[in-house]
Amino acid sequence: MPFRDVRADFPILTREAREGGRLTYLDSAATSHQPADVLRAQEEFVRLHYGAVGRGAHLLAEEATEAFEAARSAVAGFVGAGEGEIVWTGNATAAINLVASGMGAASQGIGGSESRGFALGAGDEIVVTESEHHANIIPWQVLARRTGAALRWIPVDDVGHLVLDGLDSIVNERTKVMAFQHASNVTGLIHPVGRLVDRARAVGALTVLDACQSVPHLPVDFAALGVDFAGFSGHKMLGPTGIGALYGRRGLLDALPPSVYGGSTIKTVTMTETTWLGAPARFEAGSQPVVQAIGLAAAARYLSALGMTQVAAHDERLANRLRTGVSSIEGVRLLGPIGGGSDPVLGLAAFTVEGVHPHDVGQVLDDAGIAVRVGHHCAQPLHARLGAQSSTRASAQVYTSDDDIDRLLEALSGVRRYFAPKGAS
Amino acid sequence: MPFRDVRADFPILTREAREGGRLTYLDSAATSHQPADVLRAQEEFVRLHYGAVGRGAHLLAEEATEAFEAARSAVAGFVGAGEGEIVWTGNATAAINLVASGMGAASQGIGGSESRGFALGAGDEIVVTESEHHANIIPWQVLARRTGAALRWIPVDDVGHLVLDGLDSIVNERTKVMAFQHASNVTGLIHPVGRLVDRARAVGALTVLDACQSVPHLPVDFAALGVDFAGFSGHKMLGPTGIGALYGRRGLLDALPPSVYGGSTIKTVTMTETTWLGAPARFEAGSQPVVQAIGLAAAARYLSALGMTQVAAHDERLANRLRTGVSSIEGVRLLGPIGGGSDPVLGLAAFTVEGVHPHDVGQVLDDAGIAVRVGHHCAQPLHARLGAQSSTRASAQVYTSDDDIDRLLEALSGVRRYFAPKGAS
Amino acid sequence: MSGLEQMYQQVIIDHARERHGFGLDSPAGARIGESHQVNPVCGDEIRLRVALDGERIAGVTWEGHGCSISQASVSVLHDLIEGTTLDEASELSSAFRALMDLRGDPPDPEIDDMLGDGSAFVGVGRYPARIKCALLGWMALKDALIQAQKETR
Amino acid sequence: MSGLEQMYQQVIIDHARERHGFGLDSPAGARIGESHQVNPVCGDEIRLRVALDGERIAGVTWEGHGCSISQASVSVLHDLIEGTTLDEASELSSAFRALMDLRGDPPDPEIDDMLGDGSAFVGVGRYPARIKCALLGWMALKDALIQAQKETR
Ligand SMILES: Cc1ncc(COP(=O)(O)O)c(C=O)c1O
Ligand SMILES: Cc1ncc(COP(=O)(O)O)c(C=O)c1O
Repeated sequence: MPFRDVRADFPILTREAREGGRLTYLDSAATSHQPADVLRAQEEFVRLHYGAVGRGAHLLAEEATEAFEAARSAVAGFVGAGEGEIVWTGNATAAINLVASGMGAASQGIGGSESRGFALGAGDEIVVTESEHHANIIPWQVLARRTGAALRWIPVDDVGHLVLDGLDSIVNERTKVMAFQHASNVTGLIHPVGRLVDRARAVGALTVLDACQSVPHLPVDFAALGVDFAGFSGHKMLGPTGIGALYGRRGLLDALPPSVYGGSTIKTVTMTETTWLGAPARFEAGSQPVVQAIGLAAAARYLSALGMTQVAAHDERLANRLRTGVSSIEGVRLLGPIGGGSDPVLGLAAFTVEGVHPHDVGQVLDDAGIAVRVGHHCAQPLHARLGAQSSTRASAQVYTSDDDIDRLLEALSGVRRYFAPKGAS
Repeated sequence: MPFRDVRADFPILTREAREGGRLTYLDSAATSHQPADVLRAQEEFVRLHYGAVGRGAHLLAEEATEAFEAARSAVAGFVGAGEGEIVWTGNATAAINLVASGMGAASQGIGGSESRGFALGAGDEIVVTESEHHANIIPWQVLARRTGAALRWIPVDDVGHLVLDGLDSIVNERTKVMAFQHASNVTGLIHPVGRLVDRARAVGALTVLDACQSVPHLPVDFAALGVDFAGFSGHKMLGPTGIGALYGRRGLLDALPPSVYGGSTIKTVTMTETTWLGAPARFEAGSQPVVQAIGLAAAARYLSALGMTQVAAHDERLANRLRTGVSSIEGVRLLGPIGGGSDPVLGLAAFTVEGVHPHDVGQVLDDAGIAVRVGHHCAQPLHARLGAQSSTRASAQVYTSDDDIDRLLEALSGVRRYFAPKGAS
Repeated sequence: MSGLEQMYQQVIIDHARERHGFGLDSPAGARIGESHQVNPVCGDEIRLRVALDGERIAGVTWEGHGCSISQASVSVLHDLIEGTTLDEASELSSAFRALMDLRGDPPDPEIDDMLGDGSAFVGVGRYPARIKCALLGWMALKDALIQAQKETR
Repeated sequence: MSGLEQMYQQVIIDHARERHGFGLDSPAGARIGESHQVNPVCGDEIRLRVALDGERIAGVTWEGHGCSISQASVSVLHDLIEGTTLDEASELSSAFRALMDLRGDPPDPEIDDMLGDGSAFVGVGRYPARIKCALLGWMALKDALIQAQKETR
């Protein structure tokens, strides 16, 4: 164990599974649970310090504003962002959309001359990868449609690795923006961000990183990675639902036009004309997820206290146990490589079971108290590329133990037998 | 009292004010506090039933999904909405933006032929009022800019009432959408929704209601009001931060194109093509504010238990005490009419004090333990129209008592003296 | 019997394997209606075709892929619906939906009789997330019948 | 002394009323720089103009409206900055900002001396929401000086 057994910090893990007995929660890549500390931080704030942020001259408004901005600094520090580089959003999806729709707005002249650098038109290209979550595909499809730009993508090989041979032709002088994930929520693969950023920089393209799966498990420093924008979600990193964040390099964020409009974003408004504030205010229209920001900061503090290097080591160890175990069960196919070492992967495993539909696999596991996710995990193109229509996925977090993995492996070994013709067993 | 003294239900109200003593919270129109019941509902859900909604086959995912959809039904019931007519958003601002940007998307051909009814172009008109919150002005300014449509508005008179004499010329056959507030967060005026809806219907224009200030204080039934869309926020109605909702008539919501794109909104995705689900799913991209939905439903239940008719009566009574009191203090100008009876108003009062800037007014009140809001309350055009650059605002909620109002009135009476030249006092 | 055993009764596993009515067919002379339904969570799809001969549903055939519950459910649907009148089909459809709402409790003997193999799906009612799977074919049926009735012969 | 009394010291209330330097002026021959700053919460605005004569700030004039803290702060700024060199202005500016960070604690005697009437703003530091008001003019000064230095004579 790289750190103490933290299971006791998570109240929900002590509840019973469906048929009684221990709950084995292996659905953390979908959403993670909150430790008691994070719950307490929110509750205490609501009970003692809550008020409108950024506006009031009264005591509660003042305390709430200070706590809210301190939360922003804490989260910024956690991901290597500076002042004014973190915008609160509802989730990672909203963060990525904010960039894409901001570029769409710029392309329609909104944001004026300072936003011109974000405008796209016919002849321009947008690049994504075939491994992306829908949240990092559809916004770019729509942006392409809005602007006449072409959407291109970096393909994936049979195993799930990005094919980088053709990178220089896919990412070229016409490329205006390149959006890609840090790590896959299906194969678990941690992609070579540096290589992609270097190429984007060489051609002057903006980079947008989907860091939804990496921030919860790895030490992440956006400034060091050199990306221009990045998005992540609170609910996957032991934080509350209803909050995520967009990282953006300061100069860029101040010029990107907003695409949601309302209070607290403006300098002046007349019936015909509005002038906007700089970032992050210009993007945070209306009342903010204040309590959730406090909670997300508490989650970042909790993870920092464990140490992200230790968290990553824990994840890597579980990845190995899980992926080796899954791939050695007969009739079970692991999506992606076993990985490890120079082929880094997250602590998750998506797999298919010969002759048994993922829904049915999930149900049998649930009956054994094991919570996994079934479906295409919002990555239909990747599943299609890997020749699976959907899959079952087990995924770990800091509270996951070897024992959890072993329970999964044992139950999974029995799944095919369960659905085999009864005479044959 | 139309209902028992509920102050004890709100933990924060027992904390001390800045210089000690009782906290008089009169900033509820900015944001309201959560009763212990609402906190408990969220906490219990997180501790026992949290999981990914709408996707998993495991026990927690199942329980979370059921609770999440039950919360949607509860909130729908609270505002007279039917199944599939409530979309979760981050706040009221996001709800209004979702309609405006959906129309912008439709105008660019996104959403295909079924969305054509939402498209705008040159020659079309958008109508708002001069009384609106920025959240119901700027999205329409931008939509006008995106589509070439013209933005028009219903003016306000010296007192703050909408001037409806010219309604038939302002809202005409060219009008495609008309957005207006149910009640003003500055004058407190409750506008004649029926009259506006009738005119919009007569010319076939869509209606979008900003119900942010009405839902917390009045019995509201969107179906009965006959509006097409409406937005409101959780944090103003005793619910959590980070959640709001868009109401939309079912047939309309299914045809409005989404403007935020990602997981859980789609039927199928390939690298080049996406097909969307119907409402509400098509608008709820990515992981949702699940815990906040549970909390908002609990807030709706809390208000329903008090009875919205009783809540409205309480608000009306406080409105009278507050507005009569404020307007009778020398050198203090109430924005809007005293109101009451056939000139209905909310339980709030925005005012200016002769010779003293609102910030300074707010500070003196804060020193007396009274929390009010200062500024333009995100309604610069209305303030400009009323000849005030900004104002101080006191606003009530169910936990506000006569005593709170009286404390404000007393402290307010002393404000001018405080800033008078010392020799003169 | 655990919840799991109640859900995966042998008759369901058998139907999922045998898939009665699998393979689209369009008999000449009948009014044809077709529907394509997708379960967005897993991408499971069903394309179901009905052939209407007057008021009678002369044929129900289908294609697609999905979990054992969705596959077995269409297979049973085929057996139940083929040869019934529109009214009977609507009654069966309602009965099946009602079965899902029982959360695993046994249905009235009358309903039990009426649904035949369909009654085996009673256990699905205990798993709200799977009800969608069991209803996928029935949603397709409803839609396909609407399409067929729009057809002029 | 309550927090409120510490903030609204008589010297502040007086400056807010007297508004030294009010009324924009552009002396001939100087390099002129101007800045417009808005407090988005209340819409308070300040337009501040500096006239640079070589390294010396020959004039600081302004217009605008706002709360007593913001008005008094520009008035004091005018008195402190007019006639100083760019370096001295930068030092005064830093000292004033540092004063805000003290959360109401008294500044070093040296700083106290240097800021003169400006030291009266020490009480503002206890009210984070009001620090913005006190700094509005100083932000305008910084920006206006940048503009002025861009001017070729
Ligand atoms: C009338 C009105 N509309 C819209 C809003 C915006 O609400 P929110 O900030 O919760 O999005 C507010 C509150 O600030 C309001 O008072
Ligand atoms: C790789 C990846 N990107 C984006 C998302 C979207 O995150 P959210 O649903 O929190 O917006 C997810 C999670 O579902 C993910 O795994």
